[in-house]
Amino acid sequence: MTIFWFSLKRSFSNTTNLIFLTLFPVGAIFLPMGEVWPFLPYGYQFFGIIVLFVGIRLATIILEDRAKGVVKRLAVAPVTHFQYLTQNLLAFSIILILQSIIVIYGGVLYGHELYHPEWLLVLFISFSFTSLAVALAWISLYRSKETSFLVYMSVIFLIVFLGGLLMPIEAFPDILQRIAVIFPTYWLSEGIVWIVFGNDISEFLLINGVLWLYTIIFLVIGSVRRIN
Amino acid sequence: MMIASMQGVVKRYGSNIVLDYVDLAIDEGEIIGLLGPNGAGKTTLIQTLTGMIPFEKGQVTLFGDVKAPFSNKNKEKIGLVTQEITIFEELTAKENLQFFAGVYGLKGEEKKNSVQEALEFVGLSDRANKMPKKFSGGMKRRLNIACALTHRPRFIIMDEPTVGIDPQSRNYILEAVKKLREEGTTILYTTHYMEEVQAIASRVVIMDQGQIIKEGTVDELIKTIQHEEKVKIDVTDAGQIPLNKLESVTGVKQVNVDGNQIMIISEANSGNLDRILSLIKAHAGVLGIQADKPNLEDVFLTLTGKQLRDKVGEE
Amino acid sequence: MRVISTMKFTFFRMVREYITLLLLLVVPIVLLTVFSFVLEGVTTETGEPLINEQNVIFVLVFQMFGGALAMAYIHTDFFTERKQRIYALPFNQTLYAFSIMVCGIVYSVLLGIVLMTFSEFVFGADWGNWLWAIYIIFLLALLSNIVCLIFTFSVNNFKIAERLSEVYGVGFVILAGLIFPVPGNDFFVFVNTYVNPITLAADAIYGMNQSHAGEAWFRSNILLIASGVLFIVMLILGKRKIR
Amino acid sequence: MKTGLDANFFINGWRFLNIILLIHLWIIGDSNAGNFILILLLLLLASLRWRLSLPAWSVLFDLFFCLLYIPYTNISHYGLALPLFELVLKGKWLYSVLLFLSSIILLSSSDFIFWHLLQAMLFGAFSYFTLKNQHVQLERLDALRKSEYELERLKTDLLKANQSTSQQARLLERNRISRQLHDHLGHDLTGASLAIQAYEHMEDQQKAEQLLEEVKKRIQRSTIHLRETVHNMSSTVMTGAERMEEIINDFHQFDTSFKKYGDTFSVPAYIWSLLESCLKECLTNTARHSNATKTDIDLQVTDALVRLSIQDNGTKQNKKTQFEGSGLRSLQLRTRALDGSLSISNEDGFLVVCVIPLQEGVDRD
Repeated sequence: MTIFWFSLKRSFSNTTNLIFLTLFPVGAIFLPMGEVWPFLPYGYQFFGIIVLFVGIRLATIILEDRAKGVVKRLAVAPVTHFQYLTQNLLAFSIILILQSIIVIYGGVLYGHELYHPEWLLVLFISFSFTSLAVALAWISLYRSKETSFLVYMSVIFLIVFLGGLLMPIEAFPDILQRIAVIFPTYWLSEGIVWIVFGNDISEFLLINGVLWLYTIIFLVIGSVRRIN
Repeated sequence: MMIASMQGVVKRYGSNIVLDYVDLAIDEGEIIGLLGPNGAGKTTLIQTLTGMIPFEKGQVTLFGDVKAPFSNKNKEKIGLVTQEITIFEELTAKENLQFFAGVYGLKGEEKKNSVQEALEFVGLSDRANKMPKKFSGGMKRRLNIACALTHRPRFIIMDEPTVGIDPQSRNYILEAVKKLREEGTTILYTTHYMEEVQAIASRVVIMDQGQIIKEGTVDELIKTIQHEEKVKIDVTDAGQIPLNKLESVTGVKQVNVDGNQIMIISEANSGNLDRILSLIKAHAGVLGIQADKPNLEDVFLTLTGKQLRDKVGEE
Repeated sequence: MRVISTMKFTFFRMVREYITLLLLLVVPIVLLTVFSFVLEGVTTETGEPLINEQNVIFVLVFQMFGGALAMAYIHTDFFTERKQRIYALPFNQTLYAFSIMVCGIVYSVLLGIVLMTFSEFVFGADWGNWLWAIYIIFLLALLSNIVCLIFTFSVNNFKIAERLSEVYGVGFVILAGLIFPVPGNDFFVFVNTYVNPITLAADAIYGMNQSHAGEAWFRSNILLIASGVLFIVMLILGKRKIR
Repeated sequence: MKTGLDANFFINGWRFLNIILLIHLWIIGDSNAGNFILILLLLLLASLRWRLSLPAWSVLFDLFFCLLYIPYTNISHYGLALPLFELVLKGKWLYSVLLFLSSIILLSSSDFIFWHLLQAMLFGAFSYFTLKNQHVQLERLDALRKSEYELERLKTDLLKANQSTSQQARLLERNRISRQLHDHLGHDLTGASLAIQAYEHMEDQQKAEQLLEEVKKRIQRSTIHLRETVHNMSSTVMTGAERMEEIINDFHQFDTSFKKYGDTFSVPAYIWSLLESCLKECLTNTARHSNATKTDIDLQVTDALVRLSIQDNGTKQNKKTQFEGSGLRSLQLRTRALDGSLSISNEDGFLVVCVIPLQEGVDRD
């Protein structure tokens, strides 16, 4: 479990990361409520964006290991690549889960109307894993930390927008409404709509199931070991 | 005892053959200097030998284990010092070592001691709790080496451990390697610095174009390949000396003048120094004579016509 | 003028930063396309197409980040190892720093013009008087460059200066209510009417379009005066850092 | 590292293109969110196949998912192309044909699906054979090189045997020469030398004259004998360094300079033949493929080795024409058979260095 503990330590040792990991989620709690849309306070509607950002920030630790050649060392050490990945991902997911808990619990304390906070937490945790997996797959394409981060920011904006987190999906032209389903963010916004209006639990489970399916697909794609 | 061996190993990237039926055997206690120009396949050899990358054909044996050479049990006995500085900048020196000790399965008291020992070994005990960000290049290199030592490996592979550092740190590292040798550790060492290999290697393996083209001890290699002698003569007034006469002395291949120093290259064993000196003395005073012994650099040049050094400039 | 001969190369350096080109040109074009696609046919209360407004705001938003390039160059040329080389050169260092800033502004404005042309001809956004629009884009680029350089000169850690410049851009984007509506209280109204460069610039362009020339000049002059004041601040701060 | 385009690139490309096709169909078709899950499941299997090599029976999963969705959406009909492709790719002809026929017959699908499935099978078969050929080809190349190396070893042994034979022959020849010299010259010269000694002590003038005449005759005879012996022994063909010089002088396409150092006579004949072909190869190579105007040839012989270096001043040439099109590779093997090395570099002009060690004490005594 050495890799796990050190991964936690490294995630917190950098100031920018600290801001991303603590200030942003806390700030999200205090964002106001929208008038007609979204149905949850802005902070909760946009929490998915923060999760995506945090996901890439954390995943760049793996990219850094690769760029610096630490993976070479680990390839020679008595640990498998699978152990390395799982321990890192475990550390990252714990951070993301803690964040989700803080945001939900803080919101409840603050007095936001969150309808089903417990289900919202489940949804956020599912999406956290999806975000990690997407980030992992994303960094497997890059060698430079800066480039991968900057380009990912633009991509985040697009998928968040097209997935219907920034604007109600009903306002989109028909074809874009259909295309939106392809993005994992669509399922997050669907999940949020369910939290507010839904009552059939199987629908919610389906939404989470899809998020998990995405997680597994992107994990498979991102799990490649690259030495050079 | 045989520590590691490769038999007929073939490695291909696409249609490029990087290792072409390579045979290599490393015995316990040996220090092997692996030399070769850029793209000779040195790094690939190391990567296949440690199981980092798969290979197409052949067999690798580690610690006599033919069936599963890359099992965790065997990996625990290997230490790799990478060419790049592969340490965590955001962790202190000590934490870096703890990380690798932990990955190698050390625990509790044993871990603490071995980390301490590794720090002392590379002379970083007084900086144990400092961030490597603030370290000089040489100190980073030393930490880079220490990270491969915490688990006390029997076989250490060093891929260019002294690239781009100050002479002092380099000496420190060389001394450390010598210490390791005395403890009976087997070492595979790649570098461009011939002096280093000459100073520490018990055997030299020269690679070119994916094949091992020559191996032997430093002395053996130099002896077999020696084909010219270099003499530098400091004189009072080089301008007075008739160079064409010098060039026509039997055995002389080349005469160069640099200021008041004359460099003469002649065939091996030509025994013409007397004649050269008397010729020079007739025209100018001789201040000093210096005969350059051939070194591994010359061996390399003789074998391949390529300089080993030009790679350093690129880095 | 020896410094002038270097400007060509500073400009080359900027043009060849593909990642900046990607972020400041390709990404806005993609986003503009997506937005225009989504908002096709949607109109504001006054009956004007919403894309008009959106496109103008978009191009202006990206000008807010235009200072990053000059900032990075001043940093590498004056605060890293390269510093010694630059100081050893027989030219006026202050002027050289100034030339980098000018290049940054010109480059940023050029990108802005490309985006403007793109949105006008491809999506039919109405920019009104082009010269006026370019003047406003220039003011925004100027301000962004000055602010970024102030950060560079006043904060020792360049990483933090970079983050601050991002806060400047993103912060005003949020204040302008572009991501989510901001509360309509006096404070926010004041900020968005007199302080926020994005809304100032956007209002200046709309004002000219709707022939409220006085209003438009007033907004643009706020930007100009702010740039002037901050320029003096920048000079004072810069004097301490650059000989 | 340069990597040729791999067949696997196209196979994975086909897989993901198919997923994109399904997504496209889904968007223009029913676009029911539930049916999208089928596409995700198929995507999962495709990415698993991209990263790991799954066994053939894993197509059961694809099949199962597609069958599951058949009542709901006709995307699953198109989705059948994926398991079909994988089956053919693994060479399971029977199953694939069964799957193809059953899906055509049972699903009574459109013509378009028929052609889609057919192309999946065709591309699968194509990939199967490509991969197989690629594998066979590489195996063959490896085997070829291996046997080459074994041949080399054999050749080295043969050469060693050859060497000792030539050594024997040389000793015999030397014996013959010494005997011949002894027989023909020794007798006369000894006689002459004795006669001269006697002549010094001779007092009788006439006898002395006679003796001197005798000496003269004997020396004349031995001179003739010597000339005859030498003439009989020396070969008429040029060898060694002379031969190399001749080759070089025959070349007029560009300037050449030839320098030799050391005792070229100590190099045995079998090495000369290699050096000669190396020289010829390089010169023709330069003449044919390079824009060089000058070639420097440098031959050095020391106690321990022979080193031939050939350097031209051509600007960088096309690597292909050099390494693959030339006989240098075979020369490299031949040098290695002699325990030597031949290295090629084209960083600064074209440079070939051939080094062959001389066995001490065997060839020179």
